[in-house]
Amino acid sequence: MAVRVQEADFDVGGELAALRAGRRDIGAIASFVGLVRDLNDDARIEEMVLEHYPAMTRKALEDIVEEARRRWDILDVRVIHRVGRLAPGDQIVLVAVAAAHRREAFQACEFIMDWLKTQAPFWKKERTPEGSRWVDARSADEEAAARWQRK
Amino acid sequence: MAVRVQEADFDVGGELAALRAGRRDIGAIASFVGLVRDLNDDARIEEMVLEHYPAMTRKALEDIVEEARRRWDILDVRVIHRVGRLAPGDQIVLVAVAAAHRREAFQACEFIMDWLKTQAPFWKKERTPEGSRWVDARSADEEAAARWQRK
Amino acid sequence: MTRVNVLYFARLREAFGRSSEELDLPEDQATVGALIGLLRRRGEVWLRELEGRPFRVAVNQEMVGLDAPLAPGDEVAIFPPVTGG
Amino acid sequence: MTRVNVLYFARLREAFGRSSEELDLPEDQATVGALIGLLRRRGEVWLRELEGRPFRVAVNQEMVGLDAPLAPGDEVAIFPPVTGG
Repeated sequence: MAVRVQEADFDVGGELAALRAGRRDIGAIASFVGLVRDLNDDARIEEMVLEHYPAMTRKALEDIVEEARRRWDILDVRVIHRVGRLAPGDQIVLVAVAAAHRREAFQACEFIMDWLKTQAPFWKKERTPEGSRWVDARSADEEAAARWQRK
Repeated sequence: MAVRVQEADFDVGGELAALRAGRRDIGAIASFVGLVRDLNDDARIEEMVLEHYPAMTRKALEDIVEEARRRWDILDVRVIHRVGRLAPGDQIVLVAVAAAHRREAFQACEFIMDWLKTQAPFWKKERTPEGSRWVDARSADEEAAARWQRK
Repeated sequence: MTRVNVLYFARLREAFGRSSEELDLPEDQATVGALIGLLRRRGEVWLRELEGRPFRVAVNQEMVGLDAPLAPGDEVAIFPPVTGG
Repeated sequence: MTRVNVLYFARLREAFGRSSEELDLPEDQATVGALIGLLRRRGEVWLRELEGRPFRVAVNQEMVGLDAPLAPGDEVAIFPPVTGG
């Protein structure tokens, strides 16, 4: 499936290989992997827990992918988002977009990430040496998503 | 090494894993893979041969990576470009950029691809049922590179 | 009355000490805004979270604004701005 | 005289029937532009390729413009606009 939400880690190489398997019309694959950093807002991160809204998550991601397909001429998309407990260095999210040409692949991939950051129902809780805290939404993410508003 | 020019295929998953191995400061990896399409300018592509200027190629790619490092706060870069004979569906080029945040990773990755397309000494020759032909440079690639000219 | 199922996530789930509850709204005030007003009137943490800080609402798994209407059986989720990716 | 080593790549290599040659330029005309002028005066395919179509020049593996100076021993590469990636 194009969109998956799972606790397990994912294999980027395998996902990209599956995206282009048996096809010769793809000229470009742009992809993005988000990872847990060991430092956020000056605090050392020991662990991260990703909560989500199971009934909504897949649909929200599929809607974002559909919007990308409406806007750009792209051939295939893969979105995988992990939930549950993660450690620094762990992979969180994969977005991969296949297209005939690179510009469409890059644009759609960055669009999906920007919208996912503000539209998909995931919440991060970080454990630091000072205790656990919910991560606050960043205004920079709102601004990044607003770039894609249609004029 | 950050930059490689080779006849052999490359393993995207392995390259991305190497880029983040042992690190916990990377929050984002943006990557791009270019592939041989079986159709170009309405002609069926049977084979592609990539010629390059060996004494210049690596230096040209390293200069592009250096320029990206000057412009964005990025942590690591991998560029692999193949030369020699390729078939439709084959991988041509990989650009992967690791950064703390996604915007820098995306920007630097797209910048490196756009500059590579107009600055690195590679030339494609396609074999079609009507014979072989050198691929013409596209004005769209010049325009894409010009986007990054500093004001 | 319009009975809806209200869900809370993340910081709101912890602050309110519950992950869901059923609530009844008068039929002539069955909107997201009216529901939020009803919750704010509980005071304390409800007022702090739903008046002082940004939050988002989804009805039947679609993000909506405060003027969205509610129908019996709707699933209304209230949560902080999302932070995935 | 300024002796330089001239390399041709891709379509130019095939059109000119050679991948390299050594050429001498008068010292007071040792520029990329003067070298291109000398090649154009060979006529035929040289004129067609270097006057009618776009090309690029690198001196010692750096892309340069027509006004770039040449020194003895320089490696001058002439090639079509690049098409990698």
